[in-house]
Amino acid sequence: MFLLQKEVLDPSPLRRAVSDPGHGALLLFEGVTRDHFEGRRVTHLEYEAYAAMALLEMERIAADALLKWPTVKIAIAHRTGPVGLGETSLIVAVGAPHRPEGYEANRFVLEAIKKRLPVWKKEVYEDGQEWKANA
Amino acid sequence: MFLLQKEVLDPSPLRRAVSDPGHGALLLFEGVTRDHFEGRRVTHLEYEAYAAMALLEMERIAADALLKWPTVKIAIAHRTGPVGLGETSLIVAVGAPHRPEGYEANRFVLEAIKKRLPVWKKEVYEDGQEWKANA
Amino acid sequence: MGYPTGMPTVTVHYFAQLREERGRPQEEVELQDSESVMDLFARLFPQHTPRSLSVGFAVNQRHCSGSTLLSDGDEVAFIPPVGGG
Amino acid sequence: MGYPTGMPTVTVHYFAQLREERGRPQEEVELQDSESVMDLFARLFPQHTPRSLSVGFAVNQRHCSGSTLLSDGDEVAFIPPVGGG
Repeated sequence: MFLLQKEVLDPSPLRRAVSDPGHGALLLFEGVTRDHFEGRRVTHLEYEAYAAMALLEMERIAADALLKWPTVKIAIAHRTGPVGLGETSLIVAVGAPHRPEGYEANRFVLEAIKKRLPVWKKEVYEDGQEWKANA
Repeated sequence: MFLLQKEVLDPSPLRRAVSDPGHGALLLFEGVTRDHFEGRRVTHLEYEAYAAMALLEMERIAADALLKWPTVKIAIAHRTGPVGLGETSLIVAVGAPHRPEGYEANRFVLEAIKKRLPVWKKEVYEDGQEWKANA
Repeated sequence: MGYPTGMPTVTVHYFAQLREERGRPQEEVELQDSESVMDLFARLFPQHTPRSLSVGFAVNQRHCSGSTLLSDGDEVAFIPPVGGG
Repeated sequence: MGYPTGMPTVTVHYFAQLREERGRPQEEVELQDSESVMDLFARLFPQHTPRSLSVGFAVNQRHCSGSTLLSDGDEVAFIPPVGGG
């Protein structure tokens, strides 16, 4: 399951999508919008996506992870448009037979997203705004 | 928040307990009961706890993690009694300013739980039962 | 040395296979002189050694070594290999 | 060599600061001979170098190097440093 949506993200469908009777571990990462960046107060964020390619990149990233951890299941959802403080902008869900591959595959997917997913973040401050790239 | 309960585990209150306006990452681990162990079909599991000490150990494990990652928040819930297949037996929730400490603290807590938490698991098979220790 | 008015006792908790084997979840046990938690285990489960079961120990709800000496009123638990998670 | 009946064109997508600077999210652009995606960027944003913006490239919805040659009908995107997550 790979989603890009303007609506609030709900982990439940992703959780279900990666469930499997043979799995013992479920790892859920949520990226949440913070209230400050380097001391500046953030009022909200806006995500812009190259939507068609972003969905393809989610599939490609998951396929790369499955080459390394063939027994896991992966679901990814990213929010677009304005996102309020404390809201979830990204969910990476990984179901796995055992915990090590759960943690590792989840982290692998997240790092690839931060690097490759064609999505851009604008931080809106009380006194301005800025496009913020991942470090 | 540290819980030991017979009722079905719900991640929502743990998620809330580790939320913080300064956090950008939320890591949720769920341990789920599998349908087999080394080829034997499991019908359900039963967890037995040394309840008073298990809650103290959850606090001690979280305190150890906070020494290493002072900015995270941690919540732990473990189920006791009979647990059906595919149900969640354990939740470890970690909120963190950034993802690396989120993943690391969550994994640290989980490994400590597997080693130290005074909780025992009986696997019930179609043709018998067995107390299973963590590897 | 005076004689104590009551023998020193500890409460012992059993879990998992040890509870099943013992047939009860806990009991009061009178202490012997300078008895460690491992000594007490050997006395209550002469058929086992702690090593054969990989059993650990807790006194007053804290993990401890087998050489920990017991005192009147202590809460003792024998900890078979745990399986939480 | 015959003359083509229509000039080869590509669709170019702009995002984030490049979209704001360009004032539109996409447009059709006529290709020049043997033009790479980096050449096209230099033609459309002469005030920038790809390196100064750390801009990357995608052709037909796949990340690619700047030296990728463009063909009629390609979907081109300039990819400023991403910020998803």
